[in-house]
Amino acid sequence: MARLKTFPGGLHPPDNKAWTAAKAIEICPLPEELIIPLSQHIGAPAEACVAVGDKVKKGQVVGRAKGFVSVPVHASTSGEVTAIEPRPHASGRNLPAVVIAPDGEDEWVDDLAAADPEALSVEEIKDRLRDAGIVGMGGATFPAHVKLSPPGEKPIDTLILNGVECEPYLTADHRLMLETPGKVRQGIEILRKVLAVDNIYLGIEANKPDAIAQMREECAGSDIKVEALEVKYPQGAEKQLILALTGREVPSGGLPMDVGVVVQNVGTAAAIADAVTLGQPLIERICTVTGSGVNEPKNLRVRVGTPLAHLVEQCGGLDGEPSKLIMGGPMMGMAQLTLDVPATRGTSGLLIFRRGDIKVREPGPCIRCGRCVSACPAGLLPTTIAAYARLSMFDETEEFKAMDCIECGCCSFSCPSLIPLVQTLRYAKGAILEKRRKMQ
Amino acid sequence: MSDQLYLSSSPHIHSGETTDKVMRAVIYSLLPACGVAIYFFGLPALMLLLVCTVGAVAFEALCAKLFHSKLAIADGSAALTGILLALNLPPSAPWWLALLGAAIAIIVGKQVYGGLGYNPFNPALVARVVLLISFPVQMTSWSAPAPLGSGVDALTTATPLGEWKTAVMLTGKLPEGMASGFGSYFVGNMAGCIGEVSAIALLLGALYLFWKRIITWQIPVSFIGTVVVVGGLFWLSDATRYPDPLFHLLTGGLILGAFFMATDMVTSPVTGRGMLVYGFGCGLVTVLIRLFGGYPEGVSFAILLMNAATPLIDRYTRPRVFGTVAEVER
Amino acid sequence: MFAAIASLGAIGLLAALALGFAAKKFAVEVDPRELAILEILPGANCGACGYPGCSGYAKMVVNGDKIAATCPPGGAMVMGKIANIMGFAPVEIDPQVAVVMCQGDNQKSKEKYHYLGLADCQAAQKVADGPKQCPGGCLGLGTCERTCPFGAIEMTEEGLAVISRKKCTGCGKCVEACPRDVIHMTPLDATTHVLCNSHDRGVLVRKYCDIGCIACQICTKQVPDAYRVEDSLATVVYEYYDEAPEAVDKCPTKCIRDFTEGYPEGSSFADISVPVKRGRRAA
Amino acid sequence: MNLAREFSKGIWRENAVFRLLLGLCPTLAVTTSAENGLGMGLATTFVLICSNIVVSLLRKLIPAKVRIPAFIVIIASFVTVVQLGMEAYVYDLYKSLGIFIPLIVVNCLILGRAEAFASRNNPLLSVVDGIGMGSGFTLALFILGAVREILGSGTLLGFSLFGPGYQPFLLMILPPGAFITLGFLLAGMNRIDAIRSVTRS
Repeated sequence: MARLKTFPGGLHPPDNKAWTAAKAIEICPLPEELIIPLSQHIGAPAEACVAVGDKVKKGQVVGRAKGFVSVPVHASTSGEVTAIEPRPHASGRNLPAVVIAPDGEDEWVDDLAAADPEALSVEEIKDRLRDAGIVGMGGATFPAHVKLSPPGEKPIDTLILNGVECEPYLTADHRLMLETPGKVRQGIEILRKVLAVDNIYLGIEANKPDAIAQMREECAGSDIKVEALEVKYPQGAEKQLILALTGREVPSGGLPMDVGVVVQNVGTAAAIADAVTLGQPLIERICTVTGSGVNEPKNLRVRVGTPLAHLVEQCGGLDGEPSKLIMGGPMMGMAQLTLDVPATRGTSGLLIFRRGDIKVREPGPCIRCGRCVSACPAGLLPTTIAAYARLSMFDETEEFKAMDCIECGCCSFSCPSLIPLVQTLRYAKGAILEKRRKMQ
Repeated sequence: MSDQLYLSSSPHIHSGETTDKVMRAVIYSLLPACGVAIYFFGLPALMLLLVCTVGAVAFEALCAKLFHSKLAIADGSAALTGILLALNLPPSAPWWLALLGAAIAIIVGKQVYGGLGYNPFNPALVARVVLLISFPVQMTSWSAPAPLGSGVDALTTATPLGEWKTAVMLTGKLPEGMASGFGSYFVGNMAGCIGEVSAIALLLGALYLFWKRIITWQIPVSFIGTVVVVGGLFWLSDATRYPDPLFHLLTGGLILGAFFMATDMVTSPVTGRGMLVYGFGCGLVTVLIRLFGGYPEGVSFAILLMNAATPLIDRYTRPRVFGTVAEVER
Repeated sequence: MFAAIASLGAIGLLAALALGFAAKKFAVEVDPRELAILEILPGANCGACGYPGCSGYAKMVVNGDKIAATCPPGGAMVMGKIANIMGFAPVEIDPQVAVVMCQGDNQKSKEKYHYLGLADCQAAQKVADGPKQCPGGCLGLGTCERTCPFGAIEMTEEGLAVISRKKCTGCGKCVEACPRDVIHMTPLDATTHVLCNSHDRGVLVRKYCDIGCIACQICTKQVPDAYRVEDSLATVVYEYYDEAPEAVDKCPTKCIRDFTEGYPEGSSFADISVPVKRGRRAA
Repeated sequence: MNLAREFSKGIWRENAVFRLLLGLCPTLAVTTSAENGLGMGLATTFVLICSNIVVSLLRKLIPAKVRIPAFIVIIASFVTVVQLGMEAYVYDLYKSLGIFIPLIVVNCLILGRAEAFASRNNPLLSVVDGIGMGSGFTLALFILGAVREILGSGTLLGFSLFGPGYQPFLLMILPPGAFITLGFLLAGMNRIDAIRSVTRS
């Protein structure tokens, strides 16, 4: 057998996907209250355009986009707006959100415009994507219409669909590809049209043979190359995925479009299919609820705005006392303060660790074992950069290319001295950006 | 509820590999060598092991108290240093030598630099070399192995390398019958430091370290490879004067040094390429000292010299940063 | 004897000629005032003047037609000397010191969550806005301590920054470094402060801190001039600081502290006499 | 009193070896025994005192721009005197100190005192400064030499201390021993200072 494609560096955290990999997606019932944050994407937050007491329908815009790098947010069921106020948000702060009390009817807005993607122009498709609030669903939540509008001097010749899902525990994309391969395929064809490319890859980690088989079958006869990739974290990181599939290396400080590539998550592709063909905005997504602190781990189809506590309830409640709540995967997700936080468009998973699973140990001195160096997919010297950062020598951290850190977490994961390397690098990156801002 | 929760920046999981586990694994890997040492050299070896280990831990604790730093003997690094030092002493070394060595290793070799992770030189080797220079008589009087129960009294003899060196110094020729006895060298039936005599016990430990992924192949392979190749070249050039590569390999502290001392994480380079360069340097200096230096054995000096070069090697073997054309030179 | 004198004399003569030639040929003009000023300056290169280091400041003073910025660490004495050298009128400066407006150490103030990670306030602040329930309280991870170029800040055993009024020069570096804006610059003469930085309502403050300002207004009623309560937090109006001590005993949460009688040795306000370094900042 | 302060600073507060780290070349090289250390220290002290006097007397005559060459000439003259004197009266010591006697010329301590003190102060103060600095230097070299001799040879000033059973710690009389001893003495001195500053405050 030929060696599977991959990238240098990286490591193999225990994936723990077996808990949910075989569980079919269940539809999460309506909660008592939906909290729809106005900031669910990278870029300017949306602006509320409904008032308290208004009746809204499913799919209705409740927050208008502000600026180009921004998308509207929509009601994810029909009901009444009960409040527009700061609510707990995944960032750990209280941020403005539109709170909706569902009426149980779950009635779509009237003006959903189904369309045939073949008949639409590229610009019409992009408008639909923006209006539907499509953002990258792998976790970065970057507005899709922006990503699909590269500047003219950066020609795009390759489209990559990211079905890698290298984060441990998560199986949302896996189930999506398994259960609705047609939607993914449809989304790919729309993306093909928008970008006018014929060189299309779909990368899936080799630990999902059923999904690979399913997608190969779906794409049989087309020129879409469904590739099995070596199981290694962070295989799904954009730059690492591009290198593995195309052999191209995104230059330091550059973006995928610099090498003529656009990467989209398979979940995004499915959402694009719904948005363009049915006119449905992005109001729900698949989310893996898992971890030792959940009684019955599941894959759920979740409406945007559903409080995390409601998801846990659907999964048989908490198993024991939780000690850590993580939105997203364990390597790059964000720790949460409370289960009152709502799921958003980027919530690919909810991971709960039970008390006792988190061991608290003091970091020790670096013993220069080099594990972070060999694990770093960006080719950095994390321990050296962190040492400089602790001494506030940020010029040196910049020289050692701290800005090329992709924050994948491999260094912290592997550090035997338990030094919070990624956090230190992130800190250094913040300081470098601050310095650059001051220079201008 | 939230005040009971832990929050941190990502990642939220860890490999579980910790410094004390690494140290413990290295200690386990040395147990076969310790066992063979006690078997061949009897109670003196046991005494050396005990004095060095207990001494190193005690001095570590003393330093922690003096410097008001956190007591870190639980990480096992001090005990490891003690064991490595003991394995680097001749069986006839007196107890005070071992104790002094432990003090030098921990205080001069490690704590004055700031403790674990900050020492530029391998502490056990610092101690060995200081002792070797200061007490040449005690450090180079070797007793032949007297296996437990053999009833043989310890006999003073020379190490194979020493024997060779003396012969070459005196006659310019290899001693008679030197090529024999490799089998007993392999199990450890020869004169030498208590830990360096048994290649098979050391290799067993090294295998364990590879299996545990504590050490990688680069340093041992390039170190031993260089010694074999360079030593072999000299042998080919004049087989009557220079010993053959197998002799280089099995005698002296090469195997102990290449697998356990040179691979010390703190004092060796962090990148794979750097490790290759470092191992090559160690090997080259070892052969040069063995063949042309004043001392019969050069492994310790070679490793210490390359320890000093480690920051330099690290600087010039930085990994290529993703997305950059060439490595960044400073 | 003669040979010794002659040879030494001849060599001396030759060398003297070479030196004389070099001194004429390679002479470099340096404004002696710049060096003189540099000698007076504290030399901490703290940047509080807004120029890159002390030499940058000295250059500015010598090249400018007036002193455009003051040197806060140097204080009135240094400014007076500089004015003397330059022949300018002395620049008036108000001596200031930094004060940590918080007494909520980890005994008195409640945690929001257990923080794991880099022991640095700025890094901790990025994890859900810091591990303290109080949004303005001192996080106690010592970023200011590491930033202070004069070693004037120490962390107490209980995790609170304490600024020595003796060592503080008012450079303001810590104010910049603190992610929660707990450290304020205050006039050196002012000896009474409301040591709280929480703008939350009193009910909330009571829940998470034993020693926070609950904006009960008692102090303003007592001495209307000297206190102002704004946005649920009382502050001393420093123009009237001499009246402020009258309200100290009336404060129900004891968050107003007065040290007219003198400050505790070596520290600013906290009730801790000898600050002890914590071991866990090793990382 | 001023004179007493100028004298005592050289012993502890501004000790040339342990505080200013000046004149390290002879400090490290010749202190293999207490006797060598003492001899070197006294020779240096003599040169230091003499050069301080002369520099101080001539301080108003020497132009600022050529003061360094002038100082060197003065110092070199006295060093040559010392060298000839030692060769005549203490030949054994002269031999064991070897090249390091002429090297006193470039001892930073002497040039440093000429530049920093003698060229700015009157002859009386300069003499006191020279005696103080020289005593501090001599003391430091003696201690360093004594420690190294005791550990490295088991003797002090040639007298055996531990009897014939003592195993000499050879490293201490080799060059690395000088660095290690100096390091520990420096650390000890800092430690004493730290304890004194704590008890004072």
